[in-house]
Amino acid sequence: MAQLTYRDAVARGIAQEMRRDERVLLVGEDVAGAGGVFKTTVGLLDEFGPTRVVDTPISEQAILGAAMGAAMTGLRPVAEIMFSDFFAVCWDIVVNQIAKTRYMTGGQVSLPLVIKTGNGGGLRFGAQHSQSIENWAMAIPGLKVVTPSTPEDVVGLMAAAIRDDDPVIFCEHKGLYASKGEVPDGDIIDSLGTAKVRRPGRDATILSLGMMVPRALAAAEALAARGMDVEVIDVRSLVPLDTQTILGSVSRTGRLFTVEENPQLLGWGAEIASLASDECFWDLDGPIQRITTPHIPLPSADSLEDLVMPSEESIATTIEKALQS
Amino acid sequence: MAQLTYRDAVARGIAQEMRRDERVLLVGEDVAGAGGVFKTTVGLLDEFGPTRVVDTPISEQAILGAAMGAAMTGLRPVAEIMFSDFFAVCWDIVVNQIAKTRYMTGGQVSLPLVIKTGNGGGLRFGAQHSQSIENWAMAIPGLKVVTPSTPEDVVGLMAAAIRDDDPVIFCEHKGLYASKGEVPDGDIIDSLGTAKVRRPGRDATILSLGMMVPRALAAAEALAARGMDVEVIDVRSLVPLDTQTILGSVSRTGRLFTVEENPQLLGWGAEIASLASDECFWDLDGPIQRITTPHIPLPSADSLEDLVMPSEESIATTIEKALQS
Amino acid sequence: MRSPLTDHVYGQHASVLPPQDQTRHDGDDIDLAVRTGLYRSMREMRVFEKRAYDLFMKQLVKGTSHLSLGMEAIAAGFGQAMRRDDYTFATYRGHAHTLARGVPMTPVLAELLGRANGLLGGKGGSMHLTSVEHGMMGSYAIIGAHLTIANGAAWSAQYRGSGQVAVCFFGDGTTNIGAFHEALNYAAVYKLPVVFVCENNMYMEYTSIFDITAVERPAADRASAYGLEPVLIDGNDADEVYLAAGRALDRARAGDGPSLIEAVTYRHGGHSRADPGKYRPSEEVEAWKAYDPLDVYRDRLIRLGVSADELLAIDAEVLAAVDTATQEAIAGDLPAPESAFTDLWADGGWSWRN
Amino acid sequence: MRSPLTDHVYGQHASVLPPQDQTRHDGDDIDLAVRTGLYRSMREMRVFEKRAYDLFMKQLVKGTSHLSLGMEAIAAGFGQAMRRDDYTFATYRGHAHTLARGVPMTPVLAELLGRANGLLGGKGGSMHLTSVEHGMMGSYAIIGAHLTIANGAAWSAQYRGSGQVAVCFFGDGTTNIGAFHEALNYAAVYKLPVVFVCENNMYMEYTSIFDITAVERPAADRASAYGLEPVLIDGNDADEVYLAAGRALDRARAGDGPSLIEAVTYRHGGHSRADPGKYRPSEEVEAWKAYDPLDVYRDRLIRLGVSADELLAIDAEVLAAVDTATQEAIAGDLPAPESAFTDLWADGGWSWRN
Ligand SMILES: Cc1ncc(C[n+]2csc(CCOP(=O)(O)OP(=O)(O)O)c2C)c(N)n1
Ligand SMILES: Cc1ncc(C[n+]2csc(CCOP(=O)(O)OP(=O)(O)O)c2C)c(N)n1
Ligand SMILES: [Mg+2]
Ligand SMILES: [Mg+2]
Repeated sequence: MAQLTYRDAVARGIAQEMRRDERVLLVGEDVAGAGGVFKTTVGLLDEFGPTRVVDTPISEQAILGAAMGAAMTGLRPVAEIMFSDFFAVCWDIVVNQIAKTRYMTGGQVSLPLVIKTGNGGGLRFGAQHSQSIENWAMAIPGLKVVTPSTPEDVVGLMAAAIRDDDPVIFCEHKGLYASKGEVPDGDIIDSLGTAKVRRPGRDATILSLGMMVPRALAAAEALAARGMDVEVIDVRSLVPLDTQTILGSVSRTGRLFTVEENPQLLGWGAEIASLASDECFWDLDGPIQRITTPHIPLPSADSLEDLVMPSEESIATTIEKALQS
Repeated sequence: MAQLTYRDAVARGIAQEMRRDERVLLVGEDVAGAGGVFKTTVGLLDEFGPTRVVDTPISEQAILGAAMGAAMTGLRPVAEIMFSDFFAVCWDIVVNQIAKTRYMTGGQVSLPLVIKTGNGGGLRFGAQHSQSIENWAMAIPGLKVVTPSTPEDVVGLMAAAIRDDDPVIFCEHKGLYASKGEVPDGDIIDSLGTAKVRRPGRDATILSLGMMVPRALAAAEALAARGMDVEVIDVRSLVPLDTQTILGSVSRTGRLFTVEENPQLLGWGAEIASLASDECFWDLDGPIQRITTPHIPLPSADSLEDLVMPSEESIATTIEKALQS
Repeated sequence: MRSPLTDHVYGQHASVLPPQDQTRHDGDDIDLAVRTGLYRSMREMRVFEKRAYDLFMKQLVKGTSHLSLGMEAIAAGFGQAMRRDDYTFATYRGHAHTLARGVPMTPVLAELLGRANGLLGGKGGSMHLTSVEHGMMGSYAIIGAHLTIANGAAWSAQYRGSGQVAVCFFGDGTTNIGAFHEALNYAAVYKLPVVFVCENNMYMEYTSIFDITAVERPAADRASAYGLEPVLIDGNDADEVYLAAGRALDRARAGDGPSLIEAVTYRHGGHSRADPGKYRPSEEVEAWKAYDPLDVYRDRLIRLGVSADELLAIDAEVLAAVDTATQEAIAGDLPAPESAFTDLWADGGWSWRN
Repeated sequence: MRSPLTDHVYGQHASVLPPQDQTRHDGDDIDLAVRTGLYRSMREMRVFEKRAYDLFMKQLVKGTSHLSLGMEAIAAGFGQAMRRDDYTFATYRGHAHTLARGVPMTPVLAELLGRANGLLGGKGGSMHLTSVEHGMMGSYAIIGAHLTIANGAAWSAQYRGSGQVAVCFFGDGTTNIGAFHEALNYAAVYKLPVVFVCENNMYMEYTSIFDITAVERPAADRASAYGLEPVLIDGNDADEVYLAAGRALDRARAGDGPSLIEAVTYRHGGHSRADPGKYRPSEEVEAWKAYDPLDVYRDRLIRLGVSADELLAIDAEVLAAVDTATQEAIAGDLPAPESAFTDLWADGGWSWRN
């Protein structure tokens, strides 16, 4: 058991799988020599050498195309898209090629690949380097999408993603890279498609993801001090979605709140809200409420960025108001 | 008053505005000499000449970048992305540049531009040429998004989009191009952000968009014959969203169904369902149900494509079952 | 009228005419067996696609479809030169490239008809023909993407040391999209065993390539931007293609990196099913129809001593094969409804939830 | 060690050293007033950016930031050569280009500090500096996009017949992304009045451009792919830049279309705030620091008879201006909370519903 940063956990998860399986390669901008601009791939070049850890030109389409072609022909590449915002320059390869090819070819082509990416806000990087794009990927049939919130989950979900025979979008939250947590020794293999109850509770269900998980937990503690016992679920995996854990909780508590970092319209919570309003309708005791960034780009100034993203306070206040009305 | 096809209505709407305002230009692949691959821009080259109607290389990023730069500097371009699936090759220009620039620059930059595109399925074009991508755009703050369902709306919404000082994604449904409708003579100027009740009803609200509108209407007629009086709303504009019309209807009828052509996860209906489950919670008499294409890419074979898209029958059956349970 | 070598003045698109001398390659050192193979292969493509066109007219082929009538020499030349385990990456205009790899006609035609016995079970259609077991790694319908994907297959071959080469076909219009540039640079940097083949038929959909491209030769004039030699070949002469293919494949297999070949050709028909192709000057169309790769090749074989009977026998065999495929395709069942819900994921299913 | 003209062997990245002779441009026909203007402009950039760096260290500048210390001659040379109403398109490394257009220092620095008196009211930050009234049409943080957007401004100028030119700055690493290729071809096809300026500082973020590019000169070696002349200049000599800028701007204004200029330079520091820049050989860094564009230029002005006092006076004025800007920026209020909800739409608001 060791204390590890979220950032180091990324490299550990990849190294664990590269040691086991020489078909696993890593490719991306500055991932080799520099160990990644977020230092999430430090040490991999040294351990696995330049044929398995490859620095590339600034050519996101070429990077993901290379990952796809390699996956089609027997390898299991991990590709990095440095900031998730840059998916926009290679979205075709992701949504039209990688996501659809197995289906379109009647199952002839396997695409065991992982695209890891630095996602999310809070670092004052401005509107083009701070987006939470899980929802972009969730909307596309054929992509699996995970967002870990702890170092242990990073290792285990990375391993699960690499071992999975389908393409996985692996969203690392930039705002969590410096965070630390206990990580057990030895290999860790988690499962895609599983949510985790981080804090059990009876009065309401809060769904959260990525950097919103610690905020939701802190809000839950604040609410507990005010007599409200809320359950906090770390959704972790948007596709596959653990509807059993999620909707089971909603049915038990009768109230659903989502805490989403993304701009409101069509954040992941919209889908879960719509599911709950269908499948848990008779169990609901009150409106479903989503706590999101308003539907605006993220401003760069620290004071403004903090203002618009869901915070411990805004989460607690919204839920308290809702539960008491 | 004349019968016009949806396809001809596109050219008419653009021509109406090009006549009025010489800052309006049209640019895209095969839009000039060929009149568009879907024949939606026939006659414009002849009337307005090659400096205002421009054929381009296959360079979607360059096309939209040109539109953006022109809009920033005093023009009002209309750009075509031939199939909406191709947004994936130029998504950066749309979501990171066009959508965010006014906000990021503190309002210094205006982007009065329209991106028109052939959207949707039903033509057996397969998974890479049949997508309904309204939800991709709706998720991005800074984009307006409209999808007309009738020739008259095409003309009026095109005019409104061109006159609007913000970027508008104008989704033309490929499956409706050949459809006909009465269109009044003279200039037509509609309003963005307005839904239309296509058929009033008391028992439930059906929201539909694009090619799903005629199907929802047909289903409503079938349901009427079976004693169920459902209201059919043509959402038309996803951003801005006419929540007054939509949620007002839901509050009145107590039941909400969406009919969406897109794959399920994070289709536009998810957002509206989540809004209704919050704001109309106490008015709802039963679960909110979404009728969508399942979360799969569209298959190309006619029999399979017909099977997976919402049809008059599947809509009517789902609603009947829900209302009677 | 001008040859591919004259300068282009933008906005003044003039016709490019085919070469005059059809005997140039008579003396090339190519086995006669290979040569009859080339002929047979082109014949298959031709008859198959004409049949597909007829079936369109009868509304049996659904959706869209893009024929390469007139462009067969490129697919055939590469098909004969490639190793069995090499990889092909093609576009929506991929019927010929699929047949060139030995994929049987029935499943290809059945796919066009949307039948259960289609190559992709009816889920891909004409624009996505793929047969992994034949090295046919897919037909891609969004311009540019597959150049980057071909790189990936080449990277994999390089890493595995398999000696395989990825061959990627695309059109003239494709040279102006960003992915082309990224793919070429990427391939050159890592010396990937990939051959990029630009089938320059001088039109994107309905627009002349000369009107929307900054250079005269859309691929060859870009080669130096990637440190590559320009290679411009006659794409209507199967022998010229076959030899150029061999050189590029050898180079790739030797570890010397990618090639970019521009093969000048012409499509006899419109861009796709919907297009009568009227935007092209009729004398241009006529000149190129007169330089039909099948005629060029038939005449050469005759000059080289192959008997007319032997060629007629091939023609008859091909026709019979296409007839059989037609019957089998038409007799195919519609896909089972459940098949719409298979093979999104590796577990065979489509479920996104538990 | 090699000069920009020697060949590169991939995987063996060697240092590129600056030219030796600093007197080459002494005799150029440039007004002394322009020359002192060039000096002043570079000095402003230098002192401003050093101050920004100090404020980082004091945690007053938030987020990230990319300095162009060592690269000032390019921004200054173009800034002096451009017409008042020409358009600048820059990258996240855009402080110098913003100042070059006459944008006052206070709002620029205040923007870096996230203050209400910032150029963008605190909503854009260091990577998005924009001042439309000064022709500074934006700083763009996603590689490649702004080349296509600059085309649009040039298209608009061409259509309006305004005689304006769009000048677009970007780095060496940017030449490998797809948008570069699309933008260059597009500009050439329509003969747009746009000047593309590659600031080749020989590194993308932390990777040498030589290791991931198929040609030796990332921009100049690509010019012919767009029918353009290769233009390779010394980006550390403000006179060379100024003259090259003038030629390209004239060409664009004359209707002769785009230019692609590769200006070789070097950044003194790391890629961004987070980067100590340790991946570069120290002798390379030292050699380039010794070829500092400010020193080069100061020495030249002295040789041309400008007195040391005059230069010191400029230095003092610049320092005073930076000091004032620092005070004003630090004194700036935090943005009003409501301002987060303004200017998404042309109506000034952000509402997506009624
Ligand atoms: C990104 C993208 N843009 C546009 C299209 C529409 N489109 C399909 S084929 C085609 C023309 C391609 O021309 P070329 O590369 O010369 O190939 P050809 O069809 O002549 O074989 C176009 C524009 C597309 N499929 N993908
Ligand atoms: C599409 C995209 N990919 C990657 C990045 C991350 N990134 C920011 S700057 C940079 C290096 C750019 O190098 P160059 O073009 O040489 O400009 P320089 O920073 O040297 O001025 C990279 C890779 C980005 N911003 N956008
Ligand atoms: Mg072509
Ligand atoms: Mg650089």
